[in-house]
Amino acid sequence: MTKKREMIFSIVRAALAILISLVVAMLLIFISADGSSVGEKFKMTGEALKQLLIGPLFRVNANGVSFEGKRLADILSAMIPTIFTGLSVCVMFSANQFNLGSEGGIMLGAFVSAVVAIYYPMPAGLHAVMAVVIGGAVVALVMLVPAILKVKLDVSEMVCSLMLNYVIMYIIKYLMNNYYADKTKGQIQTYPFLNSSRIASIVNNPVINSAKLTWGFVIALIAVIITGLFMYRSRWGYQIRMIGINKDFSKYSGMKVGFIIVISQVIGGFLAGAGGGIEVLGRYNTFSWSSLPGYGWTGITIAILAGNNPYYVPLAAFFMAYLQKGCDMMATYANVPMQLISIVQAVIFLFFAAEQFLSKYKQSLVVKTAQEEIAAKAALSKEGGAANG
Amino acid sequence: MAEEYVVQMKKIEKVYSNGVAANQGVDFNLKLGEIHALMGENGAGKSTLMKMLFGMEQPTSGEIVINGEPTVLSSPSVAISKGIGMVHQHFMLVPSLSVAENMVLGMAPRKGIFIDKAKAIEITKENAEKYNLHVDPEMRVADIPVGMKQKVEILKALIRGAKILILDEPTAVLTAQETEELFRELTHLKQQGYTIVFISHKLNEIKEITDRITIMRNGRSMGVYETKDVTKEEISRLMVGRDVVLNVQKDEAKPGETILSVRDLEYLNEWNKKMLDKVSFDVRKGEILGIAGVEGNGQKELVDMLFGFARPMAGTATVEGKPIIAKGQQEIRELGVSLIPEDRMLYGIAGNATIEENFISDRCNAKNLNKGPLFDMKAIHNLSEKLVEDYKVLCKSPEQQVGMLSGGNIQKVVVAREFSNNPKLILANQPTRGIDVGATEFIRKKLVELSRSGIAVLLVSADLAEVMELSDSLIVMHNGKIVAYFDDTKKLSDEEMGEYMLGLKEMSPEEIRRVCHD
Amino acid sequence: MANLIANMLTPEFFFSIFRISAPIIYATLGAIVVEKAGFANIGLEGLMMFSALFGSLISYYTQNWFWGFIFALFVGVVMSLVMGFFAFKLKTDIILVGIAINMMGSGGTLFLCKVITGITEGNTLASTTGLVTSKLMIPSINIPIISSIPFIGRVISGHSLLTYLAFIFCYLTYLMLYKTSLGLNIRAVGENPGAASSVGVSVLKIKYIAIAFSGLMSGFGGAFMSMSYAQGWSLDMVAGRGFIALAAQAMGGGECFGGMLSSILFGFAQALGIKFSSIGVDSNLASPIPYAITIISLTIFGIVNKRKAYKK
Amino acid sequence: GGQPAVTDAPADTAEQTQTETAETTEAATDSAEEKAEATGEGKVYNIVYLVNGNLGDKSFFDSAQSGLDQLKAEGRANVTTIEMGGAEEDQPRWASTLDDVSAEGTYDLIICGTYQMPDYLKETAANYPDQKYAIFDDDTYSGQSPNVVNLTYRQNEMGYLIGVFAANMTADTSIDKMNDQSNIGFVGGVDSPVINDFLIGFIEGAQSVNPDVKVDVRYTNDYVDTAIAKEYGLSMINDNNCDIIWGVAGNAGNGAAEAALETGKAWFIGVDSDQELTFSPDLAALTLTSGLKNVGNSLVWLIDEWDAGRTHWGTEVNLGIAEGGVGIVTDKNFDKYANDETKAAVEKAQADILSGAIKVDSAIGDTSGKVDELKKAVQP
Ligand SMILES: Nc1ncnc2c1ncn2[C@@H]1O[C@H](COP(=O)(O)OP(=O)(O)OP(=O)(O)O)[C@@H](O)[C@H]1O
Ligand SMILES: Nc1ncnc2c1ncn2[C@@H]1O[C@H](COP(=O)(O)OP(=O)(O)OP(=O)(O)O)[C@@H](O)[C@H]1O
Ligand SMILES: [Mg+2]
Ligand SMILES: [Mg+2]
Repeated sequence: MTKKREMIFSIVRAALAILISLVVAMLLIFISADGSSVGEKFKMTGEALKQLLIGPLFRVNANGVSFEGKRLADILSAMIPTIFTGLSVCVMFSANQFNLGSEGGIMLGAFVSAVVAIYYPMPAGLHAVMAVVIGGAVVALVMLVPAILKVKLDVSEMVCSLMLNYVIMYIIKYLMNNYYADKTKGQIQTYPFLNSSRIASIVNNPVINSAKLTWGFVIALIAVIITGLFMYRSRWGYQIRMIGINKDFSKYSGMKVGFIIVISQVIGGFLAGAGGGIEVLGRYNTFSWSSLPGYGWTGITIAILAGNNPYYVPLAAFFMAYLQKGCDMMATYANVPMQLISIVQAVIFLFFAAEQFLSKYKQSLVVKTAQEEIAAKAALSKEGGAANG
Repeated sequence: MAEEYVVQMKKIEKVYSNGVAANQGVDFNLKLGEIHALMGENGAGKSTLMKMLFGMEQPTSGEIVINGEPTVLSSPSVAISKGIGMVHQHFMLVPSLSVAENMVLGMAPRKGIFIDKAKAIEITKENAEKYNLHVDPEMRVADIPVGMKQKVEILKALIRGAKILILDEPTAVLTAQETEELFRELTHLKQQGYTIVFISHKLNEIKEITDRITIMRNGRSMGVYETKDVTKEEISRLMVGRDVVLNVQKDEAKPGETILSVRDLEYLNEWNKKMLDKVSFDVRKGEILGIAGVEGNGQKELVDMLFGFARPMAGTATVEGKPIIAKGQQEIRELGVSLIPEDRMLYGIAGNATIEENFISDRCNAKNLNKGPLFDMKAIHNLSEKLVEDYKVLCKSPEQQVGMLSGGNIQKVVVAREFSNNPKLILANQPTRGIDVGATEFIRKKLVELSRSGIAVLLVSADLAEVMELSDSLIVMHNGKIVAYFDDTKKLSDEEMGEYMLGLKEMSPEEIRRVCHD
Repeated sequence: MANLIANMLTPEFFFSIFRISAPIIYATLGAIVVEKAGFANIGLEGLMMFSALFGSLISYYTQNWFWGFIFALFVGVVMSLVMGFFAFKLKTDIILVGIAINMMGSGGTLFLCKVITGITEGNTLASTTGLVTSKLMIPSINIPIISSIPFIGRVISGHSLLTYLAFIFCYLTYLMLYKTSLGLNIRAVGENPGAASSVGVSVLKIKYIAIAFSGLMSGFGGAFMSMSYAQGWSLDMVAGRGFIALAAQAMGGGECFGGMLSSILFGFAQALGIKFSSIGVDSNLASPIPYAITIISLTIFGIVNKRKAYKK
Repeated sequence: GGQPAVTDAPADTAEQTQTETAETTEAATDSAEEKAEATGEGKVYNIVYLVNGNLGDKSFFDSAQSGLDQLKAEGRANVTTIEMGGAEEDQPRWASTLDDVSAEGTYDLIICGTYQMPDYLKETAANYPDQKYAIFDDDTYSGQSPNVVNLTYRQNEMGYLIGVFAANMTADTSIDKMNDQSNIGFVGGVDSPVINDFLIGFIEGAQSVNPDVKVDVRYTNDYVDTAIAKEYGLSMINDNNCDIIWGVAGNAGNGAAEAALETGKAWFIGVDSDQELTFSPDLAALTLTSGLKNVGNSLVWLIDEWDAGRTHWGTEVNLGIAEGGVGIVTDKNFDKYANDETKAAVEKAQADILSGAIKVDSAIGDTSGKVDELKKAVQP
């Protein structure tokens, strides 16, 4: 297919996928809307739709529609942890390692960074960097467990990392309860981070500040570029991808397969851990997560939507964050119950990620292009023949 | 006129979802009771055409008429119900299941709600008897030799009542004897009124067994011929579009010092069968040492051993004096060893990666391809463009996915990589298996060229003609042992070789010892 | 410590192992069959949530546990077929489908519960615990003669019907996989779909059957959770058992018997954790025991397998 | 009053204001203009309630909602409730939703709750100084934001009453299921200061009746795994002979009630709302009483006060037994099963707390490790 046709198809497909899922979503909203008359229900559904689609960026009310920088900041800031887990999953899945440890990884990274941020004073700036790096490094080390077990003993990394998530969570809870909790507080939380470790906001406006759009976002984008270069322009990343495609081939080619598999998970762990550190140091004053945060699963979704390509991760993360914000807006302004949102979200990305969706249309485009090519070739050879003769 | 054809495929077009137009207006007919050859270069669209006849792929346009009735073959089960059976180019067997289970898959005999295993075995035995294709019903498919696998495939089709049998390169993996046996059976089937489509790249076979030939090139039919009316040379020209040299010209070898030295290798497989029995030989600079033998006599194990995929129980192997046993592939490659693997899809390529990425897999750490922490993309592009050109890889661009190339072009990618990394020793295991005459010619020429430039080549091939023609000297393996050594292949006859290969004759240890040049 | 051992040598302890294992066994069987068919279903957790909810709701509406139970199975199967539709028909990544179903299984079930009870009860309920009484629970069964054997009787007899069924299903699933033509087809499709389709087996159909089977098993597991283990459905009550099943599947080498043993090992570890808490051990230390044991035993199996392979 | 404050609204009295911490009372003296706007019966308040979790917990989120529902039904307020989810991943949304509704500027009052919210609230409240906020069940930054009122509840006092009650009941072997040992159980959600605040009162109350009482303490580690709570309940009953279990673990706590039902050897005590009313009949039948945390009432009270021209912005209102912020259910099963002695003991405990004769320790802000010591001391 030509590049142009391919692009048109992608756009049409995405638009239709979203349209269908919106219809399904609106149907659900319509059914559950507690208006008394059908007309009222319609109105509420329309309101919900408006909030879902443009609410994430615009304030919609009686006074009309106005752009809200704060909401954009919210969306961008929500992308910070998911870009990191998305990248983490990209690297590991590229090596065909279904390591689900980003979930525990981001929690552990957050915790370790928090401990560094609270107990080890350092000069401002350096402190944040060290906290995040140490957080990432610890998770990288922990990821050695599934990685080495996989390489040496052929233990399923998926199962091992899944179990490891729970072990990490409980150990953190234990440590928090017994050693790190600030007992003067009602919930289990640490003492506040030292100021030197905080990650500053990009925009200095008190309202937008509360969105916590920190320099972490810029770091996340830099991480995208570095990971992209790493995966597509460096020999390590190349080997990771080749191993993911065909392990036997890689071994035969002389790659140190076991080592690279370990490396991929260590890097995945580092990214998740660093993401955790950046998230807590940027967004919170204390560490208070008491269960797995869910960013790991979102990361998997993002990596799959991005086709394991780091460069597409920010796009996928934006899509997820926008969707999330739209759903929040529905909950806030359109009275749509918050739990419906998980259904709406699931439906939307199910369709969005459906590969075969509109396959017939795609095939017809493919055929058309191929036929055009053949015709063009035939014409060319005829011309050539005429010229020769 | 329509009546005399059991199958008519009219103006068949097939565009795959990746945009490859594999068939472009192909017409193909089968007469009742004939053996019909389908020939063409790798990627000409033979398998594609047959897959559509078997309902595995759907034509983009065109019509299929079976026994005079226009038919839509929407799935293999429809094709099976129309009496069509297919033996695929690559095995379609479930390795962990037994022969009998594979045989009855999808139509298992039952006792109550359970499978009647005894009945399945009985059915298998009966049919094996009936068609004279001997298989062991209770063995796991993973454990049986390739020859038997091929028989299982053919029986599978016959058991399902196929009257039209499509055989996609069935002889690619068979020994001469097995091929003979198969041909006898095919002739037998033909006499019983079966119609057979026979795909092969081996011209001798085509001439020997088929009645008519359809030749394909570039997704189009180049016409239908009575086999007896066309010569091998004409067929080749029709397929390739130019004259093909069927015999490789080569100069006298001038062997230099020993590169690979193997001494007393012994190996037991998982089932404690002795696969290598005190194997010793040397390969010298500038010579091609061939290993002949019926497949399954230790050749695969030997190559595995030399490339670090398995460890011997005893014995040594050195390259220029440095041991390679129990070394990793990377270290072995660093010593200057290249391997053309037997199974190109499994080891030779990463199918979803680009051609370019497949070219650099063995040298991704090389200094000249890296600039600091990153690849030197320009150097890589240059390398791959050069290789595509030198090795005549038919592709749109080096950025194309390797997996979408046809078999022959995939093999060229492998060969290009393995030949271009300055090897001292090339292990070539079945380098031309299942690829067309054009590509075969090209690869053989390259191999000779390299050896004459001073590279040691160890050639393993099940194709007797190939080993005899290419090798400067030759050993024969039987039951894991070297049973003969010939320092000159010119005077050899096929019959003599056959006797050694089947273990009917064996040279004395002293005579064999001559292959060790120390 | 003495206390701990005394507490462990009670019939209740062994009884509890079976009870804890039962829902995991069901999910594990589901995981095993889809694995044999060549893919992974990480949505077992969500499927169980749906079955748990509807089992408990329908038993309340019909005032009959049996119909609730049947409906739980039905919902499990229907939801799994929806998963299949996306995964096989629309080719959405199967992992993503699993994640989606888990998302719905969490918030979505709560939404459904609120909407449905809002319609039928007049006020929205966030759990069904207030609706179901013990007579709507799946009954327990006292086995006549065995129950009178001193210690063993109290371990083996008196379990929920579904606990016994869990173990029976281990055997039935094994029979299905290895003795019936359906099982043969499932294994063939999982190992070499090309081979299966080339002999006319519909790969698509077999995959649907496999995922529906996992839905059925999730139905049993979900019904167990809300109609036997707990009295009624509440948010996130499956609490990771669907994931544990994936571990049990791997630990058991993908076979029914091994999966069953792994589930029991997991049940044992959890029961042990509970006993630890009875002598005052911090539950945050006791809770990860089952997960850690899974990793450790996977490691041990890995070493054993390696040894075996090496010997050869 | 001497009677236990049960479900009756927390009082029609102005007494409550006395409980405000002295140093912050000045914050209540707002500008005259604002006061004029704030006062006046008949005003319909625009209220938004942000739930950083899900409704349906049968606990304080629901309790708050019921209070707001009451206001709505009485035509005194328009109420919008937004559920924001309780997972870690939802936390960013808590902050942004809080911001969003504040920016909207159309609400008279924004209500949120729990110890998880103060950080966000502090920041937002500073950004929107004209917006009024109420946060319940949290005292982290009490008095620090002039536009926020903190509503807190002395669950330790409530725990004390439950402890007194349970220790008396378990000693009375004439009651069905009660064994001759004085072992009682506590299933907590997570090992956190708030939950331990219930616990510390519970233990101290029980010890006041019987110094040798044993309290088996377990935590489910989340608020959702009913099955694990049931296993804990079964273990308490079977291993440690507990005959009364207090479930303080949200929905999961019900598992303990089911354990009691299944074994037929123990009773259950509910928490936060009257669980005898929300349980199915068979579970309700073995629920002896419930400890109440009347968040809803406190919100109604807040509006009453506002109507009356008394505002509490910038202060903490701490609601104990005296104010009806917490209490114990004394009708139904309590009345049916408790003997006169027990009833008298509970009543006396209540009176003593009210009079200040008994001072119940708190786990919140306790850094001395008292809770752990106590737990060890009563470990069966
Ligand atoms: N599933 C597929 N998807 C996309 N392209 C394909 C597919 N199968 C084959 N092709 C392409 O279609 C063309 C024809 O392939 P086909 O396998 O029919 O050739 P062939 O004549 O059988 O070659 P060979 O002799 O190497 O087997 C080739 O270019 C091949 O790359
Ligand atoms: N308890 C079990 N759980 C899981 N898989 C099993 C179990 N027992 C056997 N198997 C596997 O099932 C397959 C078939 O087992 P089966 O017992 O039917 O073999 P068999 O009795 O040797 O066969 P046959 O009856 O043909 O001789 C084997 O691959 C075996 O490894
Ligand atoms: Mg082919
Ligand atoms: Mg007692």
